[in-house]
Amino acid sequence: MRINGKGLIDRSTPISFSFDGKKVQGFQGDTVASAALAEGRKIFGRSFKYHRPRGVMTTGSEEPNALVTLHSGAAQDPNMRATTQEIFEGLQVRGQNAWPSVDRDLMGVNDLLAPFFGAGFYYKTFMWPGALWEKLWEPMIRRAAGLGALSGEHDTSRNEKAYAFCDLLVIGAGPAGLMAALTAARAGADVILADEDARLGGRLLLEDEEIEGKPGHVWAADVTAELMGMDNVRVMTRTTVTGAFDQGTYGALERVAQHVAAPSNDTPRECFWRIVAKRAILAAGALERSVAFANNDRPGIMMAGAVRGYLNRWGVAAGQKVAVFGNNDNAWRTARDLKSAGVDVVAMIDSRKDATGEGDFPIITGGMVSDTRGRSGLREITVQSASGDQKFEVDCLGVSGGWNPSVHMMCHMNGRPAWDEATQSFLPVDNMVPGLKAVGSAAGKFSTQAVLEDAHAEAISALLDLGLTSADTVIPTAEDGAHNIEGLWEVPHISKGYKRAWLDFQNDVSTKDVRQAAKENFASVEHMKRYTTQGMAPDQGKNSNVNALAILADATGRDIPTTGTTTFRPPYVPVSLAALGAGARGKGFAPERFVTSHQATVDRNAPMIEAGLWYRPSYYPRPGEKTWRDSCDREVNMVRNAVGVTDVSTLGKIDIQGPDAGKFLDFVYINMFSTLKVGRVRYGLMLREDGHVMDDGTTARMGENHYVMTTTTAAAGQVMKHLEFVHQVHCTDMDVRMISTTEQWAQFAVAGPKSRELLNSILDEKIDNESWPFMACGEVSLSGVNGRLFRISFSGEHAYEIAVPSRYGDALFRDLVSRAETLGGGVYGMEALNVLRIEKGFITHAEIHGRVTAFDIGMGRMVSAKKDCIGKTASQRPGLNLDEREQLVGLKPLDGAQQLSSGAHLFTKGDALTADNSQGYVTSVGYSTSLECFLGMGFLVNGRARIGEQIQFIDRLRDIITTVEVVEPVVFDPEGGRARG
Amino acid sequence: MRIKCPLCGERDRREFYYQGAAIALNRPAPDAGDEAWNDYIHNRENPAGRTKDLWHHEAGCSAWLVVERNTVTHEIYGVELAEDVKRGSKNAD
Amino acid sequence: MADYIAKTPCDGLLPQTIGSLTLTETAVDRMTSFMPWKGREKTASKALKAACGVAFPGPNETSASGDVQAIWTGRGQCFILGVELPDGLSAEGALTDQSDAWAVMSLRGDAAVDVLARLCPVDLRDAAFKPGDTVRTEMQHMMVSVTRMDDGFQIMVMRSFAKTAVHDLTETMKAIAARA
Amino acid sequence: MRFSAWQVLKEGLTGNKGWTPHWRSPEPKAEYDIIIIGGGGHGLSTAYHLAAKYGGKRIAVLEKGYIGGGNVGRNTTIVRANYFLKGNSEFYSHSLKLWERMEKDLNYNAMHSQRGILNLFHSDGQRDAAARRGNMMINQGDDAILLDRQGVREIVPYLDYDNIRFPVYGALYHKRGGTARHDAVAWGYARGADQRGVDIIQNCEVTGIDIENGVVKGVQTSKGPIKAKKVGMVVAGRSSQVAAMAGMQVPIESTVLQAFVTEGLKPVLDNVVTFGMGHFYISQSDKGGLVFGGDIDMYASYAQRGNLPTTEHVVEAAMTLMPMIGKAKMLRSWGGIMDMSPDGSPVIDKTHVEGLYLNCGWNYGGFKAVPASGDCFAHLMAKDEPHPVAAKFRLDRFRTGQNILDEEGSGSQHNLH
Repeated sequence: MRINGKGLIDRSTPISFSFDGKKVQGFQGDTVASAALAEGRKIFGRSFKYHRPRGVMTTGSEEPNALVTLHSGAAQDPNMRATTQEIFEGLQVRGQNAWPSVDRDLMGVNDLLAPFFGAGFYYKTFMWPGALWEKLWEPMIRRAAGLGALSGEHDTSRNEKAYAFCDLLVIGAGPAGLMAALTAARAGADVILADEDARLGGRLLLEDEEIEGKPGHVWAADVTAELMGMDNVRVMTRTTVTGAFDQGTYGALERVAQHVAAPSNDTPRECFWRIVAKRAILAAGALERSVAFANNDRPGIMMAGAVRGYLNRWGVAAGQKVAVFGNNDNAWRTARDLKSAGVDVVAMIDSRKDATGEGDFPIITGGMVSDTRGRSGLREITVQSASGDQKFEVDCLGVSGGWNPSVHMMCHMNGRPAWDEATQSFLPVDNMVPGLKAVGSAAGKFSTQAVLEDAHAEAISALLDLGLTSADTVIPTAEDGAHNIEGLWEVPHISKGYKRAWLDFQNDVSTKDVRQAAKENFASVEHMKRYTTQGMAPDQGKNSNVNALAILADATGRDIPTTGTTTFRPPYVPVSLAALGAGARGKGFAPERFVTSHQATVDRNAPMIEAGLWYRPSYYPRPGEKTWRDSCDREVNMVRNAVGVTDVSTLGKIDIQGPDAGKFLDFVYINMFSTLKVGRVRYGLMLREDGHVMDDGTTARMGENHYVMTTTTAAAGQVMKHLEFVHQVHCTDMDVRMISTTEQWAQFAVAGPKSRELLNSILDEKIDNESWPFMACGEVSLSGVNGRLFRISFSGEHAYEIAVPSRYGDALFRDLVSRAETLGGGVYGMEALNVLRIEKGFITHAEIHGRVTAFDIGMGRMVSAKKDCIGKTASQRPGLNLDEREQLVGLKPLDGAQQLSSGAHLFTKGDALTADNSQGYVTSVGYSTSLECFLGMGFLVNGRARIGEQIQFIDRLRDIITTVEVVEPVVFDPEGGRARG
Repeated sequence: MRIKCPLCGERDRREFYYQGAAIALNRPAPDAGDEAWNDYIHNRENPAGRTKDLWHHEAGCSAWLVVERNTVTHEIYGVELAEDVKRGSKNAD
Repeated sequence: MADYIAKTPCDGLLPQTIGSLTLTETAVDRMTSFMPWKGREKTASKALKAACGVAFPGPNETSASGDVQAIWTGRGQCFILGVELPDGLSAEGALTDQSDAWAVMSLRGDAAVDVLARLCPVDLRDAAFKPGDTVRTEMQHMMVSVTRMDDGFQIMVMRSFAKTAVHDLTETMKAIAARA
Repeated sequence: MRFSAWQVLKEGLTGNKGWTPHWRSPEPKAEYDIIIIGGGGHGLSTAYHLAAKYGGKRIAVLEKGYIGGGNVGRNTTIVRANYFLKGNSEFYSHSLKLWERMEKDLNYNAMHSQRGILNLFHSDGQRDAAARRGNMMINQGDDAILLDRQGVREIVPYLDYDNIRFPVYGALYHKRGGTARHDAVAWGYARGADQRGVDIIQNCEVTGIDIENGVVKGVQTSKGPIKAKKVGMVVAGRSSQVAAMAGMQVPIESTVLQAFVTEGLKPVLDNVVTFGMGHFYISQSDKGGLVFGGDIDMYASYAQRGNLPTTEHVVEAAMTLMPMIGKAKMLRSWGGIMDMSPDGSPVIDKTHVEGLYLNCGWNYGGFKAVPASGDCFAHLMAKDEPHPVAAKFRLDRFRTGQNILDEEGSGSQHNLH
């Protein structure tokens, strides 16, 4: 029911939306909860386990009950808080975890079985018969559990992430936050003020009180206006700071467009901020807690502060006959505010015998609500007091068990707050989070005047840390009432029958569950939590943890401080994964890298494969070719018989210069490079310090003090980092400089008997075998473009790699390919490249997969005895040099038509196919057009001594079971004459 | 987590690559024996508290850094260029 | 003989204007990395100044003279743009051609800083990052060099990342424009 | 008390007044035959197996805090036997078999659920590696199926098959893999051990290990000295500190592994899905929360909390792989201390001190190992010889280079895993 003249809503702007298909009429400034409450809605949700009807309980993001689903289709958004969701025209709201609706939920039958569903019941049953757990019981539990539902469709919303930096981050813009921000901003500090509400003011918007002689919300609006006008202040509304991380980093979620009816496609829905602050102030206020009494969860039972909050901010009376039940002075405000707004206050019930509040309504001191009635909405309460039990007809009950300072963020670094008897609450202690200080109600200050004074003082202290002096900021005068409280956690049961007093409304944890847990020796607070699921629901125990802790303390005969607390962990409020993972959907997860020939390759319809963020062509189909094998076989033949061209720019290239460059390379590679002649190229193998192979590649000596190293595509970054490490940590005395030139050069392999013929058609100076013998390198010129030419071969053919500055890459690639085609050759892809190298026994990272040594791949003798190098000592460990290690071999099927598969395992003939008997495995296979059969490479126990042996080749996953002969890794042109010719 | 690179200033952890304990600075001689090498490559003090480790400012200036910090609180006490540490003394600790 | 046509890294991708933001490519003719030899940092800087008028910039700094710009790009390293360095300079440090290795872009417009605040984890507030200041950092997992100009930001990513970088920048520009 | 549906029914009808402690809380005795340091999953499992299988008597488990408070209570609950290397393969195969009978053995429902695990692959090379691994699993007697893209699509239709950065080529499908209710595993073993006479002593911190002439004599604790003939250190997360009490330096670095859970959601994800290219794995708990994780935070830490770059990376992986997850909301994150060994595999071995045994180095895969780790460590402690399936988990493999168990091939050096 709306109360005329109350509330901060704009009654001139009506807005309608739907709740479970029914139209709701609200106003600008309403939330889903306030508008629906105004129209008399009682049930907002169903509880998790027993499907009990639940009403709205709070006004904030801590709301445990009023969780709803917004929108439908791909935009469907489950578990949204009705208490914070602003309404807009056409908004669709649906109740959840209920069938057919929250008002009439057939799952409510669960509640009847509650005696059997107590704490930890599932650990004790469903064990027999075993098969039924996964088939019957577990699916039943899974279907009943959960809250809202995902749509199952791809999320298509746009979200973003951002970084911000400031001197002072103020978290929360209630009286404390506003005061702190104002004090710091006036002193010139760079301030970020973040609040989860759309409007600043916090509790001032929910209370009827004055600051500086004007209504609190007016003071808040005035301060907001001043802050908004300052260049050094960034006000972030609808922004919840979610976590405190190391060195002053905070996470924050900004809801950018969730309150907008039709945002543009480019408008982000949410933005996840990383805010770096030199200092921070936590002004997050306090959250009111309930009291456990029988049936304290009926719709219509709310927090006392929420009842008056709905009245003062939204002009909504949550009931027509309202009672208030509390254990502290603050609760009385609700009765007074309601009364002055003309609402019937049935009773003010205070558990304290000596409570001294006044008001024009019936007052019961020393009384407690002990039971309630009303299945789908509160109808009656029972109050026990010295004068016996009294029953009152009410439709709303405001409850206040006191206030818990919002210390959550202070605990994000494992700090534990301390129990304070006076306020009956946990308060932050010093240095829980470096640089973060709690102020105001978050620090246990409960009068507005005390809050303002505390915030002002802490802001000045923060300014001192920042090296700033405060300008004159006068602390305004405000409400300064007492905040007396007497702990009350549970009203003793007096009525007979099976009745439960609820703690965690969301997870349906009652005081019985906590006591049972204690009885079963889940006496540690962490055990109790995990056994009962207390505090593990979406509110993470914000509403109930302290109460549950008090019950556990009582059940185990300890006091609250001894019993301890559980840990609060980030995020403070749930954060959508779309926001946290913004930008990653689709291709955004990792950058894409493109070579200069990419477009030309795409133009030729080559399927692309991914290689270390790069895209490389798999094969280049030609008309009439039906399978990739057709294309691959043709490309292999082309290289073997004419000339092929392929882009090898993705291989890492590192420019290494300096007087000590050769010496440096000697220390990095197992073999010698200082002895390499200028104008020559050498194959090198580098190890990790643990003695296993890191990477391989060729390194060219371009000048006396100038080398160009190539790495594999996958390891380029790792090798660069490694070289920097070796230089900066082990070889600081060496005068050597290095920089990646991978991107500077577009580099193409030109391979095949006609490779020189092709090159001579484009080089400004012709080459021959004398000027460019095998493994020669140097500078060349092509139509005036300076390039580099390396005579190296990964195919076993007479071959070169030619490099030009990348700006010419596209042009040169197209030219090379068309010239190759006129010579009967053409472009080839990774499939053909793979076959060519398998025929030659050349390794890739399929073979040097991290577990192999130089010994394993037959390069043990390359380790130079003349010098130390990275990994040398570790590679000499006895276990890395045993004959029984798996060694690199070639594999050839006995049956020429037999297909081989990579991933197969090898077994000695006659051995049973058990894991124990496995003799090795297959790393690479390809179809050799030259030998007209499949070839494989793999690792075999003592393989080098077993050349010629027939062994079992077993791929049970793909049902390829055959016999192969162990051969040398190189099977094509073993003498290497073709590359030298 | 933020690390103050001596060259670039304070930067987000995401710009850095982590290598491990700063024992890596003290590479034994090739003939130091298998215990020395086993200690160098594998065995670690792994303190719960103050430690020194090696980081690489990979997305920044490419410097290798020795970071002195606390493994329990994540407080950072100081950051030096690894090459300066290496030149300054034989031992990193 | 063929006539090889040069292509810039952002060929076909830029310029783009979104709202009041513009992203353009800066064509680079010559860009050379210069890394002074061990112990020659001071003489190298003098020699550089003598050769092309700019001193070796300190960390996070640039130096400029006419069309020549020196951008600090990392430990003991700077890039010299806009001039061909004399070979003789190699006596003072390692020279490596980087002219084709980077995509160089300029982002201009009032909200340019907001665009970068969504992509780079560094403090780019006016007070912390003035015209002429430079940083090496990352942009959506790509290594990047960002330099503040008088009227915007110069952004360099490695050439092969050009398409991704342009995509990330323009998508962010759209989101910023939509918020305005 | 024996747990059963009847018991739950009976108690339900009589006000749930008859439940008794799942384990006792005894004061420590002056002397035990065997002391297990560490009341986590592995320690409790060790004590259970010693008492239930190897005839151990007079056994105590000493726990610094509350039992199950370490990694067994903060992980992503995945149970699998899908290893490639000899040494690992037989061990995890054994462990999975123990999982399959655990609930019967313990009379405790740990909600072990063989929902199936799909390890996705994204290139031909990764398919080959998956096949190599799958063949080993089959050779070991476990199950594996190599699915192609369409096969994956039929089981997990909600992945992004059209626009993902790393296209799904297929998956290695391990049907017997799944999840379990992590806390219940610790509690079940604790109850089982307690029923067999093991003293579980909580809030009892070991502060020293008494060694005389190279022989272990007992331990010093916050509750006083306790004598023992044999002492087992099972304190992954604190291995370096406890081993140091015996003068040992172990090949362990401690790092943070974060895990995450969303708010409860109606069933949407039936299997466990792992996305190697993105370091991401996910399942849905029986309560409806999506439980997921990724790579370690990559720095030495005992803080039991992580930082945003890793969190964001994990969620970015989720968004590229399964964008339908976008509207799920992260409810809680937490961090465990990972006992990282150089090669990514554990140590179950004797030490240089007679009667002192070491169980450590579980990296980020200790949960699924809980049953076999306990069985094998109990075997070693009871018989002084390694259990056949854990014979390769030797401490000296790093010194000798023999049987290094680098499953991922990322190197047998720290911080490469």
